[in-house]
Amino acid sequence: MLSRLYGGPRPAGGGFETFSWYYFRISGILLVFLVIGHITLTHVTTDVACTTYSFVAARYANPFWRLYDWLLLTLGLTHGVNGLRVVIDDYVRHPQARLALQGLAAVLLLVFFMLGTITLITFSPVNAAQWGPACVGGH
Amino acid sequence: MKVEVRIKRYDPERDQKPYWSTFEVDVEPIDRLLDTLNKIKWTMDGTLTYRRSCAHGICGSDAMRINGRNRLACKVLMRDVGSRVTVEPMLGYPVIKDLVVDMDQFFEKYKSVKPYLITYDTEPGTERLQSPEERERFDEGTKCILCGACTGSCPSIWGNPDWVGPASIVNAHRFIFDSRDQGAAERLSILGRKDGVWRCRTIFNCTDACPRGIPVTDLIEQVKRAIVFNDTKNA
Amino acid sequence: MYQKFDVVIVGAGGSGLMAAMQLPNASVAVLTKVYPTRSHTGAAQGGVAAALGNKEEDHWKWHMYDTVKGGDYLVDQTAAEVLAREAIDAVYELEHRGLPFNRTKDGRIDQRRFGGHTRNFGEGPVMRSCYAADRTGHMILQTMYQNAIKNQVRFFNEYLVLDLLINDGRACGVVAMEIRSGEIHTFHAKAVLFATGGYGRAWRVTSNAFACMGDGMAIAYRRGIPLQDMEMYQFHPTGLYKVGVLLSEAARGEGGKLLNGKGEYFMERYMPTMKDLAPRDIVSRCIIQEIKEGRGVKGNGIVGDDYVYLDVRHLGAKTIAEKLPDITDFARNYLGVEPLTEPVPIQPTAHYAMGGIPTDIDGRVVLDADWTPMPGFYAAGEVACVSVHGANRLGTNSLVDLIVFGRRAGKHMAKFIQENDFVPLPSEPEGFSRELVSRLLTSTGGESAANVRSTLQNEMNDKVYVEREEKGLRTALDTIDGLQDAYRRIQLQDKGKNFNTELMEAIELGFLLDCAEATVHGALARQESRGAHFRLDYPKRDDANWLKHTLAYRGSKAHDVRLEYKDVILIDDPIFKPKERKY
Amino acid sequence: MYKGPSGMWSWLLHRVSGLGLLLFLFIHVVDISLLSFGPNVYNEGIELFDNIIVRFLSLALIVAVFYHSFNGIRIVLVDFWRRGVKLQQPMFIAALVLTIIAFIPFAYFVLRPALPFLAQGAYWFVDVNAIMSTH
Ligand SMILES: Cc1cc2nc3c(=O)[nH]c(=O)nc-3n(C[C@H](O)[C@H](O)[C@H](O)COP(=O)(O)OP(=O)(O)OC[C@H]3O[C@@H](n4cnc5c(N)ncnc54)[C@H](O)[C@@H]3O)c2cc1C
Ligand code: HEM
Ligand code: SF4
Ligand code: F3S
Ligand code: FES
Repeated sequence: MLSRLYGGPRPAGGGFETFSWYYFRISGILLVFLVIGHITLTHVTTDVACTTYSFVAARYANPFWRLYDWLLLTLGLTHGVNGLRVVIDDYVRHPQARLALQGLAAVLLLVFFMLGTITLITFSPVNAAQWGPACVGGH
Repeated sequence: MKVEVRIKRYDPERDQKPYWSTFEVDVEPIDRLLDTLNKIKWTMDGTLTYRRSCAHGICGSDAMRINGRNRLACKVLMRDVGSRVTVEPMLGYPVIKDLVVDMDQFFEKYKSVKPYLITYDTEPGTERLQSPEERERFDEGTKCILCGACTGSCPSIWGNPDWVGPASIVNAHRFIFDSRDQGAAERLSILGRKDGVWRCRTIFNCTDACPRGIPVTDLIEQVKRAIVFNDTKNA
Repeated sequence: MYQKFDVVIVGAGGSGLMAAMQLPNASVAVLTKVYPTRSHTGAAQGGVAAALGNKEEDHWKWHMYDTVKGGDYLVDQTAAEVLAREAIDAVYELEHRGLPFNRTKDGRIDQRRFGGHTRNFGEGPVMRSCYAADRTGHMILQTMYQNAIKNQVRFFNEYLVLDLLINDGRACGVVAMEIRSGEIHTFHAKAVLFATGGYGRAWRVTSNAFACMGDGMAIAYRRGIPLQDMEMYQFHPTGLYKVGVLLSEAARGEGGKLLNGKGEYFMERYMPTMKDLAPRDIVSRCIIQEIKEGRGVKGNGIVGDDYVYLDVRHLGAKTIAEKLPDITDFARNYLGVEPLTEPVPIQPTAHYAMGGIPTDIDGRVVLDADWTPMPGFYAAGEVACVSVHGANRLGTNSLVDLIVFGRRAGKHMAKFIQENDFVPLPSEPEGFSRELVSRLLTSTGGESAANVRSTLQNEMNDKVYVEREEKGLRTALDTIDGLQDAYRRIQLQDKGKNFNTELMEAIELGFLLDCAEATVHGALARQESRGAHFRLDYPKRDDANWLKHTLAYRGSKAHDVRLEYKDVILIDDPIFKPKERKY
Repeated sequence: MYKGPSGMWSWLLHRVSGLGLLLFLFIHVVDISLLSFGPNVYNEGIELFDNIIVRFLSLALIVAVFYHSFNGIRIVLVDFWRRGVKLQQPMFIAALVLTIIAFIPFAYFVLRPALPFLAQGAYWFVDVNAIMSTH
């Protein structure tokens, strides 16, 4: 049956759009867990006001959390910027403008990815005495 | 009963920009909206322009935006539209005049998905065999009358006129899943491109708009799966 | 603008597209006033007849017999033979081109019964109608259009053809108006095919599309070509009341019955054996009889008292939902009637022109009783009269006509353009058309086209309907004469060039008036009753005097049409000898 | 806009929430990068999040996350689950309901530190004199 259906020329590979569509779904499902985990951590188990330097430093002592956050960063950025690309494709008709905006999206992706990655890798906490308060604000 | 009909008008020959005309018409509750338009054209304003032919929902001429949704004017009854009805040309197509839109692009896209039987075998002396189940597999798509209501209802096309649109996919589906056809791979590769099926963001307006009750989004999703899994059997 | 093609085909319905398919190596232009897929062929529901014998034994000769008898012997029997014989191959061709027929369990094309189709020369019903659900015509149209795309046929969509160009007795092109720009174009060709469909819009209650305005017939008629058997116009018994939308014969095939205002299933009284499944002309007449004798339905809130019911309530929800979805849909949608619990109001609806432009079995248009062809001019489909339908067409035989004779005309044209060169265009080819358009655009006569049209439609519905008589027909003729005068005074509100549908409707109305005129003349002259033509004043068929075709030639006005007669072709076989038509 | 109960609102919300999340992600990467500048700079940055207005913005962020997640799952189901297409509407409603259900506890935790302040605000809303007298 299949050989009959595909008797003609074979498809020209999946193509980028196919990949993009697939990627949305896979990265999305992973993100569900990562993002919800992340906001639970920063809003429920700890109040935002207490996600201070000391909180981060304690957490990043364990490389697992660095990896966790890096995954969140990478998946979120690629997923989100890919979404931005699609939106630009949908609404910007002028070819040059579209190219420019998509270029900008690519640059944003690169810049934020680098910035985030560098921060995650290079972060090494200063002396614990200088970590500052456990929480900020008046609570 | 008396009805107020608001119609969006535009004649590029005379008008700078579109405007609204309002007509007070006396109608029967079981009149079709098409009858009402005819009444306006024949007795009130001869310049009102729209397409129509069969008058019973089979030729696909008179798809238009009626109270904000794409419908065939010949399938909408006056008793169902309320005492004020707003009629506009479909979105997503260039307007030629009043309710008449340019369908050339629509048909070009339709043609681009190779909507015809592709076979490489020699024809038998009598009919090709096909089981009733194989025939049933692609039945929905064969109902399409190419009215364009689905494509014009899709927000993706409002922003991006290059998108191939739901109607073309429905018609590609009709052949991709026909057991006699051998062109599935060609069509899937066309539909897998940038302006192919992936522009569909499962908005479902098309399914709401289709006057033939075709589950348009469902068929599109089947084509997506056929591409992703490179397989038409389990899609 | 001027363009040149080997072949110009006017009309993109089943017949036009089937012809286009036969010309792969020629330059072909298909002109159509609506997008091809909007053609009226798409409305056909029932099926297409061919003696494939997939379900039970069948033979093309049986099909031929049914066709001849169904047409009340006004059928050219050689043509009926071609129809029945070639239907088989034509249906296979459709299947090969992709038409999704319903299938039998063993994978062959499924077939079902239809009115008037019988086994062994009338012994009992036979399953001969090949079908694709309840949308066979739609599938034929779609399939043919798809193949036209595959073969890259050149379409000129939304071009309204206005005139046929003839030079030196040969057809050499057409003139058309591009609806979108109002521009006039000349198409020069070696061969021209008219496949423009019927003219059901001449009646108020009709199953036909707004586009069925008799364009092709009238254009030919204006150019001196006769129209044949125009008095033979079929009224389908089960049109939805007032709207005319067709409720397929399948309803009665499944057991639906006609009911009068007194609650009687009256067909049993008229046709004790076939009852509701008698041929269309007969059933329509019985309905009219009931209404005339005061047994129509009165004042139940809808309007008027000139209809009867189609009753399917006893079939049960399941059968109705599965087998008759369209009927339910139409009745609910257009009359607000629920067929499961209420009978559906119906009345005979103008449906099909048996007559038209006379042709031979190769689609060549013939000019007189001696079968003189006009070289280069062809016609096929409902616009043509090969005379396979005679005085009454059987259900499913029109689609066969389209594909068989569309195909033959295409093949003959392929040969013709090989053997012949272009003839030059006549001088001022666009003169007539330009004058037609500019007269309508500049007229200040104050007459409304809509008025003229509705007067014509009412008159035809009242006097040139299922039953006719001399007095009514004469009045109708006077009315048409008056309307033709009024037509010259028509004034338009829309004077623009861009997509002027008011102009288009007015031009079409002119065509319609011409077709109506020929119809009334033919009906007035034919002093007998045969098939769809029932004269109250001559209720008997009269083979001695009237076993012949009418040819109507246009005169200068409605009253002076010239009629000639042409013999019906009979073959030398006792089975096909005209005899009384009993079911 | 197209009228009628289709999937258009779900798509529009999905798009807007996705873009909103992306915007937030950009900001978030910047504020995290402040870590490299030592505790003081970073903590100053964090202080911003304690602001009452920003706390409400976080609520919007949380709604966006939940809606986008649940609707994202709905989209995936429509794509890969054959019955998904028929159930898209109930699933949309489900996504909305789940968003609200998941949102309530989060809203509580996010706003809890601000509760006294908020209570005061509510008070003030009811009775200006009451506030006057507490000062
Ligand atoms: C409701 C209904 C149901 C039917 N069911 C059946 C059935 O079950 N079985 C059966 O056998 N038959 C059936 N018939 C009859 C059959 O469908 C028609 O007779 C047949 O389809 C006519 O086809 P055609 O190709 O001749 O013309 P059409 O399909 O009518 O096409 C005419 C074409 O000509 C073009 N045209 C016309 N005038 C011009 C002009 N001036 N310039 C340019 N283009 C022009 C039009 O644009 C169109 O493309 C049914 C008919 C109706 C109304
Ligand atoms: C939390 C889990 C997430 C899931 C399940 C998810 C799922 C999805 C899916 C399936 C799509 C594709 C929509 C389509 O093709 O129609 C999508 C689009 C998108 N997502 Fe997410 N996503 C998630 C998180 C995020 C995050 C964190 C961001 C921001 C950084 C984001 C930004 C976007 C954007 C901008 C789009 C494009 C919107 C569009 O094209 O309409 N998503 N998401
Ligand atoms: S799928 Fe439905 S809405 Fe779309 S063109 Fe076909 S019939 Fe019209
Ligand atoms: S409306 Fe458009 S986005 Fe897809 S589901 Fe229909 S084509
Ligand atoms: S007029 Fe044919 S679909 Fe409405």
